[in-house]
Amino acid sequence: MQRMETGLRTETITVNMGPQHPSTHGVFRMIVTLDGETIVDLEPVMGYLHRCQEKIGERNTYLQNIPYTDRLDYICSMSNNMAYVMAVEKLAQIEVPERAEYIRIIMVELTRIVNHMLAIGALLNDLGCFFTPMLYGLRERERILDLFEMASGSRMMCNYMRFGGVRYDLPPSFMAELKSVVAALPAFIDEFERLLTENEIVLVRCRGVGVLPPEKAIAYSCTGPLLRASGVDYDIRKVDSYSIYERFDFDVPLGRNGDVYDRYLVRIGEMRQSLRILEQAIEGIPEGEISVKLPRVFKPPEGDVYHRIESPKGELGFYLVSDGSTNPYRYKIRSPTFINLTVLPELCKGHKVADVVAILGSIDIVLGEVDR
Amino acid sequence: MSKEIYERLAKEFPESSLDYLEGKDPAISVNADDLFEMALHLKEKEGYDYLSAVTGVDYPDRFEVVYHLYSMRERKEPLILKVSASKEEPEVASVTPIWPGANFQEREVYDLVGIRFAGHPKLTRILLWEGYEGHPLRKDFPIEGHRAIGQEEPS
Amino acid sequence: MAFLNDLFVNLSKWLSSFLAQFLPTWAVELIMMLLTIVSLIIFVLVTIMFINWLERKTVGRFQDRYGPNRVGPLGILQFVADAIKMFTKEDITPANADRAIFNLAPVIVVVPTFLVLAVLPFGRGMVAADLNIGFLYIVAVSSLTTIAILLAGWGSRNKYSLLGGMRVVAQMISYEVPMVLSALGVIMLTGSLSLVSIVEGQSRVPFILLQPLGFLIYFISAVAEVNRAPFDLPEAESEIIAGYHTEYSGMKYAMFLLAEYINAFIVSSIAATLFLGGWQGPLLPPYLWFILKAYGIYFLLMWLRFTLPRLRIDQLMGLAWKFLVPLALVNLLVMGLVMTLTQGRGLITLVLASLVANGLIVAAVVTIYGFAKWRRKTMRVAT
Amino acid sequence: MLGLGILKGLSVTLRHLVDTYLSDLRRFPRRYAPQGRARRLHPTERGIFTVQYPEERLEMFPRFRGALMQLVNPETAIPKCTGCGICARSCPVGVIEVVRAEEKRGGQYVPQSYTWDLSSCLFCGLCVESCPFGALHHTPEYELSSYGRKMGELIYDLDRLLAWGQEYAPDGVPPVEKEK
Repeated sequence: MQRMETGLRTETITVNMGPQHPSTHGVFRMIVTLDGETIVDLEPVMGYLHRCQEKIGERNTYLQNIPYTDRLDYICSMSNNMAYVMAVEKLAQIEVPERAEYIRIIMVELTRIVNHMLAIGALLNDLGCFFTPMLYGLRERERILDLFEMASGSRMMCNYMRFGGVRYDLPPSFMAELKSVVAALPAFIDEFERLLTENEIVLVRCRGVGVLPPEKAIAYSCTGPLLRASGVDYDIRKVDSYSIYERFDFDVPLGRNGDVYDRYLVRIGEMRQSLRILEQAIEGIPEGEISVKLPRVFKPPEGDVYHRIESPKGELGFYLVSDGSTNPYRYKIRSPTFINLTVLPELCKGHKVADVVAILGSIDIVLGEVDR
Repeated sequence: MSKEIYERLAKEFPESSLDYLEGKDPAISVNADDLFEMALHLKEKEGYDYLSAVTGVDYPDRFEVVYHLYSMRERKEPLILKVSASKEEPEVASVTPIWPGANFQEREVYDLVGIRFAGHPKLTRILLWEGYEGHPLRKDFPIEGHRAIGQEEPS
Repeated sequence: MAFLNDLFVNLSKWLSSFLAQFLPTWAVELIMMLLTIVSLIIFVLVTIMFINWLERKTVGRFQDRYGPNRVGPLGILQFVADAIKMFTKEDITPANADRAIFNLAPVIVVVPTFLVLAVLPFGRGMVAADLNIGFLYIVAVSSLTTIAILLAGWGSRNKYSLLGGMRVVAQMISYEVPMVLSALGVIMLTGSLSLVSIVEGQSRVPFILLQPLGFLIYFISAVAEVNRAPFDLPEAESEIIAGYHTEYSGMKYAMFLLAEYINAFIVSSIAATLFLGGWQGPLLPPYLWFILKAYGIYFLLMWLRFTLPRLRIDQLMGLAWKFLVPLALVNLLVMGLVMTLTQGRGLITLVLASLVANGLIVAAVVTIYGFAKWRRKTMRVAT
Repeated sequence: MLGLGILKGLSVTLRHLVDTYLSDLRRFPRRYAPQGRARRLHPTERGIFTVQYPEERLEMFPRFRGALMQLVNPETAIPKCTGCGICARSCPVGVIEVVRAEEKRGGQYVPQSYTWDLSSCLFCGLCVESCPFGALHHTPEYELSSYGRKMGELIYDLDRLLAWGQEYAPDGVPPVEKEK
C-alpha cells in the first residue's frame, strides 16, 4: 500500500522452493509468489516421490502389503503397520489376542515419541538451529529404534505386525530395556523443553505464525497435532477408542492459538502422554498368545472397510475393497500429511519467506506418505 | 445410526434415489445429481463437518466415489456416502466448496482414477505430471505402465 | 620471560637493524612492511584452518559427537582435505550471471578482512599500522563487505541470491549503528580512536567492567554484522538455500567461506581489544593473551550459533532499531553522566558507578518491558 | 523473558559440551571401545553418543534382518531347502528365483539353483517367514554394498547363501532360535 503511494513500480517475483531445497523435508515443491519477502501466493506441488503404492497394493497379496506400509511414512512404520493390519482384521473379522494388542500399543506409542522428536527437531532445523535439537532428538530416537530392532529385526522398516497379532513375541530382554528407556525419557523431554520452550527466539519465530482457527482446521480436514493445536479436542484414540485404548488413562494435549508454537507444545505434550500410556502398558501386559493362526493362503470375505487410527501425524486410514481373492481389489491410503497440506497455502499467505519453512515444518510432512 | 440418517435423508430428499447398503461399514448410496445438495445438508443440518477421505474405485460396471464423513464437534457415528459414476464419462459434483479439505483428495482421485469433479476450483493432476497418459488406478491400466521408464537400458 | 614477552617485537627490531647494515633506510622500511604483510596473511591462513577445524570439532561436542576425526590425528587435517576438494571443484558460472560482477565479488569480499587486520594490536608493539583513527578505519573498511555481498547476490542472477543480497544490505547497515554507538562508550573513556591507546587505557581495568551493557550491545551487533547465527539470515540455509553464495562453487565459494570465518575472528578480536583489555594480562606473553581472549569470544559465537534458531528479517530489524539503538544511546548518555560525575574520584568509584548505572538501565528496560506486556494484556482484555 | 530462556538453552548445550569431555575422560585412554556401544546406548548415559563405525561395530540383534542364508541339515549335510518356491511366491518384489532339481537327494527335493537379487530386496523377511522347512534365514550381515550388480556382487547364488549358513548357523539352528 505504502509503495503504491510513493509511486514506485514494484513487481512480485516467483520463486520455486524445491524440489531441491534444504527444508522441504524431501522432494516437495512450493511455487511461491513474493512481494519483497512477503508471501502473496503459494502453491504446493507434489508427486516427486510417487510410486503409486495403491496400484502396487492391488497387485500384492494382503500380507505382501505390510512391508509396503512401512515405506509410507518411513519414520512411523509401526503405526502404518497397525492401521493396515487393523483394517484387514476388520475386513476378515479376526480377533487379536490381548498380549498382541498390548505389544502393538507399546510399539505405536514408541513410534509417536520417535516421530514427535523428529518433527520438533526438523522444525527447529527449519527455524535455523544448527542441527543441535535435531541431533538430541535423534539420539533418543536411536534408543527407541534399538528396541524396534530388537523386537522386529529392523530399525525403521519394521514389518512387525501381522493379521491377528504380531510377527514375533517380544524378546526376553525387551521389557527391561523398555522400562529403562521409558524411565529415562522424561528427563530428556525436560531437557528439550529447557532448550526450546522458553527460548525467546523460538517464541518470536513461532508465536502468531501460521495461525489456523479451529473452524478452518476442521473444514480443511486437518488431523493430528495440527488440528489439536487449534484447540479441537479430536483424538481418534479417544473418539474411536480402537484396539484397547479405552483401558489407558491419558489426556489429549490441546493448543489455544493454533500457531506453530502450539503445535510444538502439543507434540511435547503428546510425548509425555505416550509415556504415560507406555507405563500403563508395561504394567498391564499379560502373558499369552501373540497371534492367531491364519490359513497360509489368506482370503478375506468380500466387502469394503475403512479403518483409521491416530498415527503420530494425524488420521491414517486404509480403505480396502475385497472381492474375495488373495489380493485387495482396492487399497486406498488416507494419508494424514497429504490432506494436512491442503491448508498450507492458507496458512502461509501474508507471512514472510522464513515463516513458510517454519509452517511447513510444523505440519510435519513426510514425502513418502504425501506422494505414496 | 446410519440407518436413521438414511431415513431422515430419504424424507428430506424424496425425489432422489437413495439406497441403504448393508455391510461391515454401512453406507448410503447417493445419486450423483443430488450429491452436492445432500452433502450440504449433511454438513449444515446433520453436523458432518469433517470429510475424512475421498476415494475413487473402479468397479467392473461403474466408477464409485466413496466419501467418509465424520463429525468432529458432535462426534457422531461415521457416515459413508457412495456415489456411482458412469464408465464412459465419469463425473461427480465437487464437494470442495463444502469441505475445502476435499481439494487435494479430489485432485488425487481425478489424477489416479480419472473421475472428473464438476465445480472443483483447480482440477489438475496432483501426483503425476501434466501430460501423463491414462489413470493408473483404473483396472485396465497395465501394471507395468504404458511406457516403462528407462526401457532402452539393457536389463 | 621478558624475552618471550616481546619475542616478535625484538625479532623485527633485530631484523631491521641487521638489514640496516647494508641497505638504505627506505629499503629496510619496505622490506619490513612486506614482511609484516606476509606474516599477517600467514596468520590469517593458519587461523582460518584452525578455526574451521575448531568450529567443526566444537559443534560435534555440542551435539554429542566427535566431529571430524578421520583425516589426521583428531581430524586436524580435515581442512586440508576440504581445501583440496574445493580447489579441484568445477568452477561454475551461471549462464545468465553478470560475469564481471559475479567474478569480482569473491575478490572484493576478502579485501576488507585483510585491511582490518592492519590496525589490530596483537601484542605490545605488535601492530602493523597504529592509525590514530583506528576504530573509524575499521568501521569504514568493514562496511565494504556489504557491497561485495550485494554484488554477489545481484551478479548471480538467482532469486535466492538476490533475497540474500537484499537481506545483507538491510542487516549490515542497520547493525553498524548500534555497533559503533556501543563502541563510542569505550572511545569516550580513552579519548582516542587508536586501538593501541584503547588497549593501553585498560591497563588497570578492562572496559567490560565499566561497560557491560556496551559489551553486550557490541557483541550482539557484531554477531549480526558478520552474519552468524542467530543472525545468519543472508545465508539462511533452511530458507534461501545459501543466500548470496548459492551459485558459487570451488575457489570462489572458498573465498566467501574464508571471509566469513576471518570476519568472525576479527570481530572477536575487536571485542577483545575494546572490552577485554586486548593483549593485557598477567604471566602469559601479550600476544598469547590476545589470542586467548579472541578465541574466548569466538567460543561465545560458536555457542550461540549451535544453540539458537535464527530470527526473521523483520524481527531482526526491529531488534536493531527498536531495541539496540535506543539502548546504546541511553548507555552512551548514562556513561557520559557517570564519567562527568565521578571525574577525579578514582578508578574504583568509576567502576562502581558504571556498574550501578548499567544495573539501573537494565532495571529500567525490564520495567518498561513488563509494563508493555501488562499493557498489551489489559488492552487485549478490553477489546 | 528478556533472554532468560536463551540463557537456559545455552546452559543445556554447554552441559552437553562438557559431558562429552567427561565421558571421554571416564573412558580414557580408549576412544573407541568395542563394547562401548552398550554403555553409550544406556538411557542415562550422557556424552558422546555416536558409534565410530569401522573401529566400533554394532553387534546385531539375533532377529536382525540382514542378508539371507540357506541352512544345511547338519546330520545329512544336505540343504534343508527343497526348492518348493514358496519363498519366491511370497516375495512382494520377486527377488528370489528357485529352480528345483530333477532328482532327489537323500530322500528330499533339493534346489538346482537359487538366486537372490539384493538390488531390489526390501529385507522384509516374508520369505523367511513363509519357508515351511526353516531353510531360509537372515544373517546379521549388513555390509553388502558392491561396485557392480552382476552375479556375486548384488545377485547371490545358492553356494554363497549356503556358505553364510555354514558361517552363522553351522549347527543348523539360526540365531533367532537361540535367543532364549
